Amino acid sequence: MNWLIAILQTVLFVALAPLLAGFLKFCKCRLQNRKAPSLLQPYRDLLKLTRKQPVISEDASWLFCLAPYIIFSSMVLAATVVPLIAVDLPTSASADVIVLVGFFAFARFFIALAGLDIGTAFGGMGSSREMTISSLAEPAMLMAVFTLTMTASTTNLSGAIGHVLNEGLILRPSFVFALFALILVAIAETGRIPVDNPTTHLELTMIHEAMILEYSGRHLALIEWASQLKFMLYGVLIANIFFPWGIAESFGLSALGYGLLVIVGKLIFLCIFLAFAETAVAKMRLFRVQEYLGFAYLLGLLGMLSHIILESTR
Amino acid sequence: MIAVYLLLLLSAAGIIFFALTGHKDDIGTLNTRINGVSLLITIWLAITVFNQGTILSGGKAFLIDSFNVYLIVLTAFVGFTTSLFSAPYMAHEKEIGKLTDKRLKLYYSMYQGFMLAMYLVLTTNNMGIMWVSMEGATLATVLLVSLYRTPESIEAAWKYFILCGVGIAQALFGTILLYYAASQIGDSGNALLWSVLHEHATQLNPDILEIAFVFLLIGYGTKIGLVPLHNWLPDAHSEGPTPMSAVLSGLLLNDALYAVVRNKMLVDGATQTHIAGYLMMGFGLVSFLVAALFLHRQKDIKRLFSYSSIEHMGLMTFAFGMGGALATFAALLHMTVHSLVKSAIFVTVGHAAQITGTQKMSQIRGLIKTQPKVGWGLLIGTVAIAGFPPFGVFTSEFLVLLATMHSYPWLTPLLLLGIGIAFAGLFRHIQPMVFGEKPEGQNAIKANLIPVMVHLGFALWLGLAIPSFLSDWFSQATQLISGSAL
Amino acid sequence: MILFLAYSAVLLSFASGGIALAHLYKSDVNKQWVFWSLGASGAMAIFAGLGELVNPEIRLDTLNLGLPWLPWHVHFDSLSAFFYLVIGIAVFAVSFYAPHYTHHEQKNAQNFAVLSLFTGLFIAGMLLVLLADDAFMFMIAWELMSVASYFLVAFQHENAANRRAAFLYLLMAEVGALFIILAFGVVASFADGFTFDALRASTLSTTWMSIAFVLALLGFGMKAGLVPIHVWLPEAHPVAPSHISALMSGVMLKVALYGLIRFCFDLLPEVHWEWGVVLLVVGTVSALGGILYAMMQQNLKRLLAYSSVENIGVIVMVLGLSMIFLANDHQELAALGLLAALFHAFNHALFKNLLFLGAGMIHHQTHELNIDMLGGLIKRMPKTSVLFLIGCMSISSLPLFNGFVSEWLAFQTALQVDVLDNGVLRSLIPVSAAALALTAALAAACFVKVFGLIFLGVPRSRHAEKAKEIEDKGMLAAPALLAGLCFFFGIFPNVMLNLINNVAQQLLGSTLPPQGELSGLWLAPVSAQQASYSAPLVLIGALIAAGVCFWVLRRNPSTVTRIAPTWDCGFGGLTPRMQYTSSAFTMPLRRIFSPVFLIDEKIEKTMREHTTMNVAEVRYTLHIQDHSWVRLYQPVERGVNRVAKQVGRIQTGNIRTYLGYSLATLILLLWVVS
Amino acid sequence: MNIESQDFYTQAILSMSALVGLTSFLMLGQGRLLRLIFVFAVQGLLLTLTTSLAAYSLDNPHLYISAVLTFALKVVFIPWMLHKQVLAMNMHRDVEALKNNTAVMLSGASLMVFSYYVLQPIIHTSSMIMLNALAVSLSVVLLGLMLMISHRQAVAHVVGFMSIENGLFFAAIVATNGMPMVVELGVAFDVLVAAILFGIFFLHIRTSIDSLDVDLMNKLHEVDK
Repeated sequence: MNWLIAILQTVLFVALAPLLAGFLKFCKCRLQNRKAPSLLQPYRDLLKLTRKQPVISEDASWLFCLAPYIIFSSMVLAATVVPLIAVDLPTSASADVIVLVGFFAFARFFIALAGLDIGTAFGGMGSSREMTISSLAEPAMLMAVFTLTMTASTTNLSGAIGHVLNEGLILRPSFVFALFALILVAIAETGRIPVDNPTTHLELTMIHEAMILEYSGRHLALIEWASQLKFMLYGVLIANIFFPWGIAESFGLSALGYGLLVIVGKLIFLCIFLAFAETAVAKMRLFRVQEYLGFAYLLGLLGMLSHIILESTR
Repeated sequence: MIAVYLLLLLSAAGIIFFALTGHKDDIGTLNTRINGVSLLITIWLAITVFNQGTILSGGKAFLIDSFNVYLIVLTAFVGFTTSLFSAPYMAHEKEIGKLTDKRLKLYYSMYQGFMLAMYLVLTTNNMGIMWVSMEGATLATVLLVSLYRTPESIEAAWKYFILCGVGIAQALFGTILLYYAASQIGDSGNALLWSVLHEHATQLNPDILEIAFVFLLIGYGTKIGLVPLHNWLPDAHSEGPTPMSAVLSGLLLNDALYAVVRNKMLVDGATQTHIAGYLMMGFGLVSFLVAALFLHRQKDIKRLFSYSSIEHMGLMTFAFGMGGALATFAALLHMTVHSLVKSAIFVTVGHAAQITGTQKMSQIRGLIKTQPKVGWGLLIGTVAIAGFPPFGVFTSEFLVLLATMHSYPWLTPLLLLGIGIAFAGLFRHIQPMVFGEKPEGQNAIKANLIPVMVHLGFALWLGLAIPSFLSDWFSQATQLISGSAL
Repeated sequence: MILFLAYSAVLLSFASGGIALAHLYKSDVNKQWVFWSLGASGAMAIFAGLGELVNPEIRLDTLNLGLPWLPWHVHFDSLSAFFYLVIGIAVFAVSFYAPHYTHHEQKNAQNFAVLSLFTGLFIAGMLLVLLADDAFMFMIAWELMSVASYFLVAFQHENAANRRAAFLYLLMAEVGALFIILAFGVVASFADGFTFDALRASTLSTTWMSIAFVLALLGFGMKAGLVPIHVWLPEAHPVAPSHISALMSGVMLKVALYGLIRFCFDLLPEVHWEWGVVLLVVGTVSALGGILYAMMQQNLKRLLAYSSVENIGVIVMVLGLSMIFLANDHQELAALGLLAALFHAFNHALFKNLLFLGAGMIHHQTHELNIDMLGGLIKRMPKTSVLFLIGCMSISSLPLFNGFVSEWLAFQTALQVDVLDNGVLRSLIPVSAAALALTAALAAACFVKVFGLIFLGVPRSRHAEKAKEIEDKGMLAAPALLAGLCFFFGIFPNVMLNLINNVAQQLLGSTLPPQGELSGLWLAPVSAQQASYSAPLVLIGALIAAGVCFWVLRRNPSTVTRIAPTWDCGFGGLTPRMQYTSSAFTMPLRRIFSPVFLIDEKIEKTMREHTTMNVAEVRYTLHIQDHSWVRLYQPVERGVNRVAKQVGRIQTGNIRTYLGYSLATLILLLWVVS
Repeated sequence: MNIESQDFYTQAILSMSALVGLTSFLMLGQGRLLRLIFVFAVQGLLLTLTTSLAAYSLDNPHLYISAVLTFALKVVFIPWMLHKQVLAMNMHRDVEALKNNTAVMLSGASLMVFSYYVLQPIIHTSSMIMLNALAVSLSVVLLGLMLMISHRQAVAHVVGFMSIENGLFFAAIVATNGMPMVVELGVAFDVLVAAILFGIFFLHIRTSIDSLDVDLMNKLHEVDK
C-alpha cells in the first residue's frame, strides 16, 4: 500500500512538472502584459518533440544518446525522495537529502559530458559554466539543508519535515536565513534569471541551453522534462521544508487530497513570487554570479551559526 | 701474540721489497696477496682474542682488546680490498702515462708503509709509539698525495705535511704532559703504557690531564679532520691517487679517532668530569654541520666525499664525546660502516674518474648508461652513506639520534638539520652524474668492482642484523669505553 | 597461518625482484615469473588481510634481525590487515597490467631488471611498514619504501624533469623520515625501549605529546602530501611508469595514513581535541587546494596526483573529526569517523589506481598525456573509455559508486556535531563540511573536464586520431577488476564497512552505535531515524525509471535517429581547434579563485602591416604555479646556498691562515680548560 | 722561589730555558733566511747542551744518545740542508719584509705570558722549575707556530716546524728527564724523515711554482673569487 502511494506520488510529481513550468510562464506573461500561452503548452511541446525524428551529430558518441535517459531517471529518483503530499513514505527512506544532492550532481555530470561530446565551442562553454556555477551552489545548498537537518537531527527529508510539523510553529532565525539561501540556490540551479535565462539563445549569456544545443526529438524532450522536474523539485523542497503544514502524515484518502491541495497552493504562491522577481530583476554578468552565490553561502553559514549560537540546546 | 709480530714484519718486509720491485707488471696482484695474508693473520688474531679475551704481550708492548681488535681486522680488510682495486687502477694510470716506474715503486712500498703505521697505531700499548706511528703514517702518505706532481697535488701535499705535522707536534706535547703526570706517581719506566695508565687513571693529576687532552685533541683532531683543523683533508684526498684517498678516508681518520678515544678514557678516569666529552661534542657538532654545508659547494667529486668523511667523523666524535653506552655503541658501529662504505665509494669514484678522465663533477655524466656497475655502485654507495636503510649507516645514525634525544634533546634538531643538509648536498651532485644520457665518446673501462660489492654487502648485513660476535665485541668495547653496559 | 600468509606476501614480492635480477644474469629465466610472483604476493596480501579482518585478533612475532638487543618485532592486527588488503588488491591488479605495459622495457634486460627489482622492494617495504611493531623496523621498512620508489621515479632518467622530480621526492622523503624519527624519539625518550608496546606504555606530559603529534603530522603528512608540504607529489607521481604511479598514488599515500593513524590513535597514550582541529583544518585546506590545483593541470597524471592530494585531505579531515569525537569520549561517533576515513581510503585506492592505469593505457596508445592534445577517444578506445568513465564517476562521488558512500559517511560524521559541548567545534565542523561539499562539486567539475576533453569531442592531435583500442587481455583485466570493485562497493558498501567495523572495535574499543544498521539493503550508520541510504533500492529505481521511458519513447518507428553533421551556425568548417581546451574550460574557476594560484598569463598579438586593428596572429601562454613552491621551498634552497657560501669563506686556501686557525683553537681551548 | 736557593743544575737549566726562549724570539723577528737558519742551529746547540747536562747530572746514559741525535740532526744536518737550499735558490740576499713586525713580537710576548698562565694549575704538582721549563717549552712551541704564521718563505716554515720539535724535545728533557728510549728514537727517526721530505718538497715546489713563497700556493680553496 505505502509503496503504491509512493509510486503514485512520484508519478504525480513527474506529471505535474510541466504544468508548473507552464504556470510560471503564464504568470510572467501576465506580469509583462503579454498574452499567455495555455497552461498545457509544455505538454504539447513535449509530445511534439517525442514525435519528431531526433537528429544526432556525426561526432556524437553513445554517451550523447544515453545521457538524456540518465538525466531524466535521476530526476525521477529525486522525485521519489522528496515528499510531495505525504511524509514517511518508504521510498524517502532509501535516500536522504545528501543523496538527493547526489542525484542532482549525477544529472549535471552527464549533461555536462553531453555538452562536451559533440565537440563544439557552445557545448564546452555551456558545460564549463554549468559546472562552475553548480560547484559554487552546492556548498551553499548543503549549508542551508544542514541547518535544517541539525535542528531536526536527521538527514531524512520526511523525518525532518515531520520534526518541523510536530514541534509546531516556532520562529527560528536560522530557518529564515536557510530559506533565503535555499531560494537563491534554487534560482541558480534551475537556471532562472538573474543567473541564467532559459528563453535566450544568445551565446554570451546562455548556460543550460548551450549544453543541449545539439539535442533534438525525444532526447530534447527528456531533457526539457527533466529540467522542469528539477524546477518543481526545488519548489516542493522549499515549500515543504519551511512550510510543511498541510502535508499528509497518514495515508487516508482525505489527508492525501488535502495535502495535494495544500501543496498546489504553496507552489502557486511560489510561482507568483518567482515571476515577480524575474520581471523585476535583470540578468547579471557571469562573473557576478560568484558574488551572488557567495551571498547565498553566507546566508547558509549565518543560519548554521545562529542555529548553533542562538538556538543551541545547551 | 705471534700474529702481531708477523703482521708488522710482513708489512715492514713489504716496504723494502716493493721499494726494489715496485715497477714490475703484475706487482699489484702481489701487493694484493700480501694484504690478503695480513688479513688472514688479523682474522687469526681476532679469533684468538675472541677465545682468550684481552691480550697483553710480553713487555706490555702490545695490547689487543675488544676495542682495537675489530679495528685491526677492519684495517686489514679495507687495506686488502683497496689493494684489489688499486692493482688495475694503477696499471691503467701507468698505461695512460701518468706514472713512471719510480713512482710506482714509491707507491707500492709506501702503501705497505702506511699499513704498517696503521697496524702499529692500533696494536701498540705505548702512547709514545702510537704518536710516532701516527706521524709515520703522515710521512708515508705525504709523498703519495703529490704522486702526480701537478702543482695542485704538490700544494695539497705541502699543506697536508705542514698542518698535520704541526698538529701532531701538539699531540706530542700532550703525550709528554701525560708522561709527566704519570711519572709523578712513580714507575716512570713504563709510564707511557696505556694499560698501566688506565689502571692508575684515577691517581693522575686532573689539571695536567685536562691540558694534555687539549693538546692531544687538537693534535689527533687535525688528523681526524675536525673543523677548523680540517683544511688539509679535502686537498689531500682530492689530489692523491684514488686508492690512497680510500685508505685515508677509511682508515687514517678512524685510527686518529681511536687515539683520541684511548686518551679520553685516561682523562675521564683522572678528571672524573665530563670536560673531555664536552670538548669532543663541541668539535664534533661543529665539524658535522660545517662539513654538511661545504658539501653543497663542491665541484670536484673526491673533494665532495672527503667533506662527507669530515661530516661523519664529526658525528662519531660527537657520539664518543656524548659517552653513554648507546652513543658509544653507535659510534663504534658507525666507525665500521663508514669506513666500509666510504672506501667503497672512493673505489667507484676512482673508476668514474677514469671513465670520464676528469674529477670535475660538471663533466661526469650518464655513468649508468656508460658502465652500469660503476654508476649503480656510486649511486647505491651514496644512498648508503647518506644514511638510508637497510644499510648500517642508518642504524648507527638512528642510535646516535636516539641517544642524543635521551641525554641532550635540544641538540637533536641540529643533528637532523645536518643530516638533511648533508643528504641534499650529496644527492644534488651525485644524481646528474649517474643518471642521464651517455655523453659522446665516453666508454667503459676495465674495472674491478668486487671490493665495492663486498663492502656494500657487509654494510647491508650490518644494517639488517649485526652478527653476534661483532655485537659482543661492540658491547665489550662499549663497556670498556663508556664504563656502562647496554 | 595468517602471519604465514602475511610473510609470504612480503617474500613473494622480494622474490619477484630477485627473479628479475636472475633474469638479468641468466637470460633463460622466464621473466613472466616476475609478474606471476607479484600477483601471488598480491593475492597472499589479500588473503592475509581478509583472514585477519574476518576474525580479528592481534598476532605477534619477532624476527631475528635488527639490533642485538632489539630484534624486529612483528605485529599484525586488523588495522594493518585493512591496509594489507588495500595494497593486496592494488598489487594484484597491477600484476596483470604490468606485463604488457612494460613490454617496451622488457626489450632491455637491464632496465627491466631495475624496474622489477625496485618494484618488488617497494611493495615489500610497504608491507613491512604495516608489520612493524618497533620504531627501528618501522623506519627501516619506511625508508626501504621511500628509496625503492625513488629509483622507480628516477627510472626514466633520460630527461631532466624526471631527475629533478626524483631528487625533490627523495629529499622530501628524507626530511619526512627525519621528522618521524624525531617523533618516535620524543616518545621513546619517555619510555624504555623502542618497541611499540614500550611506546604505548610511555608517560609523557601533554606538551611533549603535542610536540610528538606535530612532528608525526609533519613527517607522515609530507609523505601523504598534505598542503603545503605536498609539492613533491605532483612532480614525482607523473614521471614514474603508470602502474608505479598507480601504486604510489593509490597505495603508498595510504601507508603514510596508516602511519599517522597508528601513531596518533594507537601509540600516543591519549588524544586531544585540539589535534583533531589541526587535522580538520589541514585536511580541509589540502582538499580544497588539491582539487583547485588539479583542475588547472593539463598533464593528466599531474592532475591525478593533485587529486590524490585532495582525497588525502578529505581522509585526514574525517580523521580529525573522529579524533575530536574520541577526545570528547563519544567512542561510537569516533568509530563512525574512522569508518568513513578508512572506507574513503579504500575507495580512493581503488579508483585512483583505476584512473592511473587508465592514464597509462591512454599514454600507451597515444604517447600523449596532455589533455589538450587528446579527444574523441571514446570512439577509438571504447572499452578503456567505459572503465575510465566509471573511475571518473566514483572519484566525483556520484551515487551508486563507492566514492559517494564514503563521502556520505563523512557528511554524516560531520552532522553529529550537535553532541559536542564546545561551541567553537560546533561552528567549525559544519563549515568544514560545507568545504567538503565544495570539494566534491569541484571534483565533479574537474573530472567532467578530464573525461570530456580526453574521450569526447573531436581528436585534437594526430596521435589521438590514430589511437587504437588495447588488445592485451591482462592490461584490460586489471582496470576492469578495479572498476567492478568500485561499482560493487558502491552498491554493497556494507560488505566492507562491517570489516572496517572490526578495525574500529580493535583500535578504539568501540564500534558503530548499536541502533545503526549495516546489513543487506540498508546503510544506516547512526540510526535508521537519523540517516539511511539504500544503494540497491536506488539502483533498482533508476533501472525501472530509465527502462520505462526508454521503452515508451522507442515504440514510435518513425523516430529512428538520423546522423547529420554538427550544426556550425551556418558558417561552415568546424575544426577541432574550436573546441574548448582545458584552460578554457577552467577559466571561470581560475578567475573566481585567482588568489589561490600564481597565474602567469600572456597574450601576444602580432599586427599585420603596423595597424592596431588587423591582428595577424595571437599567441596565448598560461603558466600556473603552486604557492607553496615559491613561498616555502625556494626560500629554503636559497638560504642553504647562501649560508654555505658564507661558510665557504673560512677555507681561504692560504696555509698561514690555516696555521692561524690551529693556533687560535689551541689558545681558545687552553683558555677554556684553565 | 728565589734562584739562590736552587742547586747549580737547576740554575743551569733555568738559564738554558731562558736562552732557548730568547732564540725563539730572535727567529720570530728574523727576516733574513740565513740568519734564521743560524739562530735555529744555535737553538739546537742549546738543546744538545741541556740534554747532555741533564744526562750528566742525572746520570741517565740514554740521554747522551738523544743529545748526539739532536746534535746531528738539529745542529748539523737540517741547518746544512736548508742553507744549501737557500743558496741554491739564491734567496740569501733578499730580506723578507715582515708585516707589522712589532705586533708579531708583542703577541709573541703575550703568548709567553699566556703559557705561564695556562700552566699555573701545575705549580702545586711539582717544583717551580718544572713550571718554568714547561712554560718556556710551550711558548717555544707557540712561537714556532707564530713564526710559521708570520713568515711566507717555505724555508721559514721548516724552521718553525723544527723549532716546534725543539720545544717539545726541551719539554721532554727538562720536565720528564727524557721520554723512554724507544720513543726518543722514534721521534728522532720521524724528524729525520721529515727533514729529508722537506728537501724533496723544496725541489717539487720550486719546479711547480718556481719560488718558495707559500702564499702562491692557494689554488685549492672554497671561496669563489
